[in-house]
Amino acid sequence: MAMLEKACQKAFGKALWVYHANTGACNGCDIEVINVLTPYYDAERFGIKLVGSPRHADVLLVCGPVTRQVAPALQRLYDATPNPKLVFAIGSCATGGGCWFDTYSTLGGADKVIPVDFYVPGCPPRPEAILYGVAVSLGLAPKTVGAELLRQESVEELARGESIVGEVRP
Amino acid sequence: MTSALLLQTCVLLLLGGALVSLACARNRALAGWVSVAFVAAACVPLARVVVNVFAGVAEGETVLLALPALPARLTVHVDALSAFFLVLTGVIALLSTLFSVRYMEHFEKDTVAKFYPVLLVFFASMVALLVVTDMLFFLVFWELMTLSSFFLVIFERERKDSQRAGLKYFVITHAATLCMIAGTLVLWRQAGSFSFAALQDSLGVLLAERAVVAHLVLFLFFVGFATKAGVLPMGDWLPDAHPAAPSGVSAALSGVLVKLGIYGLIRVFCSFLPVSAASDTWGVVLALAGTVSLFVGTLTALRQTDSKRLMAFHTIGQIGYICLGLGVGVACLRTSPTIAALALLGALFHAANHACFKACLFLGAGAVLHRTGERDMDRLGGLAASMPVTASSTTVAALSISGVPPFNGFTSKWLIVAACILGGLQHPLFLVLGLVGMFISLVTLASFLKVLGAVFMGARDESRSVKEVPLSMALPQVVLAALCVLLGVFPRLPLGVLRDAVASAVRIEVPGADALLGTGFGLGLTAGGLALAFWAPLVVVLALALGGALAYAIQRAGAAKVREVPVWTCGELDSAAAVRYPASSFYLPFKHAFAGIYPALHARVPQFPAALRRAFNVDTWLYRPVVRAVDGLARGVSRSHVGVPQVYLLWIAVGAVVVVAVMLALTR
Amino acid sequence: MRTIVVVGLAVLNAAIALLLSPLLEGLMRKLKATIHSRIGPPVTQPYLDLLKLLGKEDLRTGRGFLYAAAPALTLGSVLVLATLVPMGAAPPLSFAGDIIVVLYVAAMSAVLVMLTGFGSASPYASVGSSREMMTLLTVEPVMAVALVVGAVKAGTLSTAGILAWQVEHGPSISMVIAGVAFLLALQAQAGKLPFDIPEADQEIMGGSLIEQSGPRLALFRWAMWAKQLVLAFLLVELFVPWPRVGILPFDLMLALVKVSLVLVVVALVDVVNPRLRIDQAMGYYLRVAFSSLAALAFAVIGM
Amino acid sequence: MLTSKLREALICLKAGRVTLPYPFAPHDPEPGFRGKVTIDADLCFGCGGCANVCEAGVILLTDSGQHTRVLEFFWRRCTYCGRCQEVCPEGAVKLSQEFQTATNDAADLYLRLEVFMGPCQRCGRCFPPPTPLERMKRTGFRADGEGGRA
Amino acid sequence: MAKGNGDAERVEEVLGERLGRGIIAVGRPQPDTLLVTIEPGTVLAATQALLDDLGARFLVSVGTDRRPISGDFAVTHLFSLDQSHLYVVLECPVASENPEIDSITPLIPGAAWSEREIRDVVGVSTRGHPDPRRLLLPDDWPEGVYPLRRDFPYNERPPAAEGTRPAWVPTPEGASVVTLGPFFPVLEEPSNWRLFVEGETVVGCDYRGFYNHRGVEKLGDSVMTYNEIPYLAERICGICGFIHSTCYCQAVERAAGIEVPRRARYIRTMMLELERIHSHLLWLGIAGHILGFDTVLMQTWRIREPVMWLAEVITGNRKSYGMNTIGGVRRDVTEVTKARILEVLGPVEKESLAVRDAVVGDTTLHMRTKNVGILENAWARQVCVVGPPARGSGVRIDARIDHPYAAYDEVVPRLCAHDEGDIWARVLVRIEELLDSIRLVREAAAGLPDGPIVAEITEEIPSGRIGVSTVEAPRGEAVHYVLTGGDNRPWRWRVRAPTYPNLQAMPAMAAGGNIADIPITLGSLDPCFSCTERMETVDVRSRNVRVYSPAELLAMSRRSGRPGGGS
Repeated sequence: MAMLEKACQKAFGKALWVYHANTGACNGCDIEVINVLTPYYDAERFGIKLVGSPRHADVLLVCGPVTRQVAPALQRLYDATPNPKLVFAIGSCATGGGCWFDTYSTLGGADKVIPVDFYVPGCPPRPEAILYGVAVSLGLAPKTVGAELLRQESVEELARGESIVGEVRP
Repeated sequence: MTSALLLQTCVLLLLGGALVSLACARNRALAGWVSVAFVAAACVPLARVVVNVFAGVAEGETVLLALPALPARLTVHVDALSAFFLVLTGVIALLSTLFSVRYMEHFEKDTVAKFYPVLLVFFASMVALLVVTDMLFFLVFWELMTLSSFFLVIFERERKDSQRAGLKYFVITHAATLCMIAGTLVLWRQAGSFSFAALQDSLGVLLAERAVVAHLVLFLFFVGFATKAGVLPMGDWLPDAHPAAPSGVSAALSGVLVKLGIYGLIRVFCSFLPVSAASDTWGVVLALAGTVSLFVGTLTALRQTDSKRLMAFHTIGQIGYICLGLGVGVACLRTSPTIAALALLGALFHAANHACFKACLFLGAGAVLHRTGERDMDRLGGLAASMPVTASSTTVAALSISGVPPFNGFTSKWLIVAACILGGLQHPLFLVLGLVGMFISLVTLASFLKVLGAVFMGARDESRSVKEVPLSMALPQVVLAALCVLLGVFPRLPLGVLRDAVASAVRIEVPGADALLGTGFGLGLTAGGLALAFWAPLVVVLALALGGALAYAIQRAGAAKVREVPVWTCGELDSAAAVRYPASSFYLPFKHAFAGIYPALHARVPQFPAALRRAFNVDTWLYRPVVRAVDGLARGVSRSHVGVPQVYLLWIAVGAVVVVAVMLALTR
Repeated sequence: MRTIVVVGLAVLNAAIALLLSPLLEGLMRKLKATIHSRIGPPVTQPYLDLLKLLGKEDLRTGRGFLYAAAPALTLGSVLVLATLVPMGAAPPLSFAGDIIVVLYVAAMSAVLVMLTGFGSASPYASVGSSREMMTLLTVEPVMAVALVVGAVKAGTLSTAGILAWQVEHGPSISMVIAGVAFLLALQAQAGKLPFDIPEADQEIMGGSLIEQSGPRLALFRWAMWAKQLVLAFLLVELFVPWPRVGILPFDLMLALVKVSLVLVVVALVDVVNPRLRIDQAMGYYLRVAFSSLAALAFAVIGM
Repeated sequence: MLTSKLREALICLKAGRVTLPYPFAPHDPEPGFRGKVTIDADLCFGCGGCANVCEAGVILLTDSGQHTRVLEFFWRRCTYCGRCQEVCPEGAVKLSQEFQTATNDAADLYLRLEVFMGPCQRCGRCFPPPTPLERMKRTGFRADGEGGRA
Repeated sequence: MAKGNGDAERVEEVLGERLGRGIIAVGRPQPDTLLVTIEPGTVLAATQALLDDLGARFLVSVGTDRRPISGDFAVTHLFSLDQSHLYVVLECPVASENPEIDSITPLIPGAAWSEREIRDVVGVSTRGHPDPRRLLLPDDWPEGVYPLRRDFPYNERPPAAEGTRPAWVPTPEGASVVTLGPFFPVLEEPSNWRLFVEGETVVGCDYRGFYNHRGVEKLGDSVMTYNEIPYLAERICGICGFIHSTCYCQAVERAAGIEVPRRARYIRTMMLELERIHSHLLWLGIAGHILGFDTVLMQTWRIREPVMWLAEVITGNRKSYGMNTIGGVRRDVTEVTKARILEVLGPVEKESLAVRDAVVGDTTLHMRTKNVGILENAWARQVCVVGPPARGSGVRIDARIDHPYAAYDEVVPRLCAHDEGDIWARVLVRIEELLDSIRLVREAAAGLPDGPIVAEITEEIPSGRIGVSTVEAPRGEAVHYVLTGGDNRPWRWRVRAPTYPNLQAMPAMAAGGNIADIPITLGSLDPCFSCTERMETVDVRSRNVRVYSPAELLAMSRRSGRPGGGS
């Protein structure tokens, strides 16, 4: 029985059913999300498929800045999705609010309302970038970005011969 | 004790109960419980009679009263067929009376003085007419039954629809009775006696000598009984009358009263009618009439949103099934007795099953009406949580009537459809009728899924707090639902009994139960050594249990957690009342396709001069004297003024004379 | 001994329905993907889907025993159906149910799905269940006519009897027509386009099953796949059972190949059609039902 | 109708399977693609032009101490318009070809550059010391010009 | 525009007759634009005259807060005289004490939303409006707070009002509600349709949209300059971004009298048409998807994908090209890219033709699309529907022909129209346009003139000028209205996306239909909620930067980093 349970958990990553939620996006990301399912990119290779009801979903794809009007609905959507679930923020708006991150009628990125598991920046992200995000979430690919801390040498450091330019925190 | 004595006890108990309940009608509950007690008591001798019959204790006819002038004799004889219908009557009478005790509470304005006594008289008349073997007395009791049921239908006489329903019922059934009287008179002239045996012989003679008249007589009987049974087009009274009556009565009307029409049809077409080419023809007529009513009745039922009206239309449909089985049986009597026996078996079994599930459904609808005051299913929803017992028993009954295996409705439909298809090997017409039967069984399913979906499931209306009905109302439903399951899963026993009933009704040799139904624990129809059809409910239930258990094990394999959540409405919240899918919305495209199938007549209730109305006021000439006589009950008597049917009665009387004259002229 | 054989065969049939149905669904998806010019999911994807769903949370909006037990009963009823249908051999439980029982048991799973839909109190589910019912109303008669044709030909309602008759007598006009009608009905029974109206993800978001999640959804889906497999078996075994050598493994393999072909046809029709509206679908199936009455007429005159 | 279905099938079959092998094989963007922002720390002299034109307000400028200007790129909300690259006089800010930027941690989408600089006292304009020697010479200038450069 | 001149005089004449002294002033900011300032009391008479006597078509209404300049509000109604290639701008000053004006919705049903929006965002209410419910602010937005008034900071988020409920239309008796959205699978964007259904039949519907309202305009209010807004405009819509940025740039260019080089105009034309190609292919796929016909989705998107790659080659991004700038375009189309364009278009055209041939005979598709979602010609005119929905109903308008812009005076499009008004007609219109667009791109590429790609802007853009620009998006005609201000920013920028009027036609198309037909009916409008629900715009951040030539701009922009604004 425990073995079966484990198998069920293992299967999670191999059959991600996706619910696509536009929370105020401009359509760019939404179209690219659909594009990922089309022949050239074919996300269904990885068992990913688009579903119509949040009850069937394993993954919420959130596109767009969360507008004030849509925020309660997004919260309800999150609650309506069975655990375990992943939330992907697709595009710059969902990851960080885009160019409307601080306007009166948006709340910013998706993580202002619900917990986000993966961020896929881009405006809009290329279909490849979305696929890459999926690959990262499935552990098929390592993430390549990290916070970068760059610094020009100061006089003192120059004098000491130290330089930390270009260090990347993984 | 002899059967006759037992039956007299039974009837007297019922009549006594009527008087006692009238006497204590002031106390509603007391009157109710008294009635229940008397009905229960009456059931004891009744049960004894039935047991005797099925145990094979042979008894001859007993003469209780003779009218030598006519000559007519009040003879009593219980054969297996009568016994079967007595069982139905007893069970339904007891349960519907029990249900009515608390149910009558919500008719605050109306006195029960015009309810329990009439109800008990109604039961008594049914018992009586089932056991007499003399046509004159049969007709007398028939009329008594019709009248008493008429008063039950117009119980709520202030309501316009009750008035109209009562009027329609009165007119149509009396016209039917008239037909029966006319037919009887013709045969009586030939036989010189009203006894069944004599009439049977005279019909045979008539058929040989004057076939036209014989067929006319058969037609009159057919119209007469089919009207009572609710076969369309004569059964048009039914969808109005059943909903109008209090729910307990609806159950009795639908469970038993209409079955007596079937009883009559069986008596006429299986016992009276000799097995001949004529029986082949009349079999086809019966089957066609049955198919028409099941087709039209059920499809019309699908369009109803009033729960009781819906069920009334289904009564028409289900009677259609019985009639179809009967017809196939009668038609096959000559050519293939086995199939005929199977078809008749199916018809009778369906009659029994229909009594169970339809009574249960009416009681369920009554329970909902009692608690919510609503019959309009558009306004109901989500009651399963607050009325679990009613919901469960209604679900069982609904699945039964829809023919979902392994409930009882499926078994009888299976018998009828199998008989149709097997009979269809000789009469290809029956193939089509059988297919129609299968299709309509789906329509029934659709219709009752609507009832379940709209009334018990769906969005709960939080604004209305609804409680489950009290035990005395829940118990009858549970008993009937349990019967639905038991009869479905263990069909051998009832079918064995029914074989005797069939054997006693038909004039051919009926094979034994094993030869008909196979020797296994299920049903295996065989004919001439060839296995024809199989249905073993126990095996299927067992397999379903195993399969379901396996499936449940799979379901739990991932140890999923359960969480209760609100309904997903795309992210916005909406009130339950707004998003509820009302009954009228179900299957609209399909309903549109059959919209014109049941023509709606918009007849106005005619108005009559006040004087006439007063003259024919039932309350004045029937109740008030009686009620006055029994101390101080007059106050409770309603002051309503329905008089319309009585005028029709007059017309009918005139018409009857004319028809009889014509008949006599014809037979000369 | 006979009991053991019967039980053994019944278990075999149920196992085939249970274990092979996701594979065939996977094949259909692969085919669909190929038509779509893409790679598509692996053929084992349905198994993964089911496994995943079994491990997910079970969200419920309805209450009551029937609602709770509906998924298990649905799958159970399909397993029962599997034992009533021939798969390479005579149907193991043919003594327990004839074609009428087969038809009604086949409808049972649909009934449970509809009840679940109504029970979940969602307007979309109600619309879906309502559509499901309407589809059933017009599709079941087609299946009924097709099977009754067999009954008329063989003179018995027993599935085993019809199978034996058909094996013995070879093809006939009426059975061919009936088989085609049954194939058309299969399209809707399998819930494939253009008749996936009751589910219609783009209109009512999954219809009756919109509120079902996790293991419940898995069971319903599984039941649906199993049902389409079982009905395909019924089609190939009753209408095209030849050649028949009488050796179970061989006959079973052959039947499986035929079933795959039937499902390929179903998938092909699925992929080149838009969804019809419910009234159009009903009209279509009514026409099919009436046309298939021709098969009945042929059968009656012995063709 | 049937010919129509056949035609549809033909379109499908003619196309064959077109799925790209990505992510198992790279699928690079076209040259000129605007990807993740990069900055050449050595070239930047902290003029803040990029911050001024950034429509999404990605770039935050703060002066810390006397000769450190901090440029923070909160590029999680970057719209990849390329204006920063366009206005950068030194070509320090560039949009790379990199698009594989998915991550599980929003903090990864952050770039911080500490520019060592000295503002001109007269015009208030920042300029970088061209050579290390010059830089050493120019310490001591303060960033207190107009415009409230924080 | 000689013809325009004559007609402008006629308009002046007619209005003069009808209004008499109601006319305050008449101006001609551009040769094809007539600016008429009238007394607010005569707005109904003026509208009536424009509609009846001149056959004008309503575009949009704009509410402007002019209190800091002239102490009043302005309500501006824009009209187009398509035959005369003339815009008529009807400006009504509204006193600031009691901001109220007569509603023109009774005359023009299509003005309903515009006027509701004006009430919402600047607080000028309309007398006699048949449906004065809130349109675009969130449900919990407090009453009396008007985000587009000048004194409202762009980033203020007022606390939620208590106990607010969405203003829904009451449910008709006997009907139940089926909600579509805000999250609904085929609505790629959030919007809330409440369908009133009896069974499967839709007896009515109610729309609560503007879930996508992001405050585009007000954002500009504090952050944007003339030259930044194109990037913002682009993000009004991810599919037709280039259309919006072009439309905005044209409006500013027209207001400022900037002459755009011909090469830039040709490049804009090519991009616009490429966008139409990918948008129409996209729509065809989505329409197939809505009908469950995923093969159509897969195949059309497969055909479309090379166009997206092409966009990446030309502009550096698949969408949100970042190509436009005031006065021209940022990137040139080289000979190499031109060759690439032609190379891609070949197969696209071939396959589109194949798809057309296959789809046109597909009777199952006809069953779902013919005689479904019918938009009557008369009603289409009344609610001022634009684009393929209009042309599918026999309204022969096309901004590319009626108000030629970019290079459409030389690369002339074909007007594709059908009269049936059903979904199938819209499908045909789009397929024909798709094929026509391929021709246009080829012609534009062939005729691409030499020269600069961006105009040198030497003077500051004067304030107080108006510019009206229309661009034919794949979805229909987009309208941008710009009122220039000081400080290197527009005072008011109003965007009317094509979906804005088209959606208003939806209830009429839905009523009496089937639930199953609703998604495809809605889909056949090719709705773009994000466009619709933008929110006008603009004022600039507080710092004073004039518009100069790109070089100067570059220099200026280096002056300072923007403080604050962290995440």
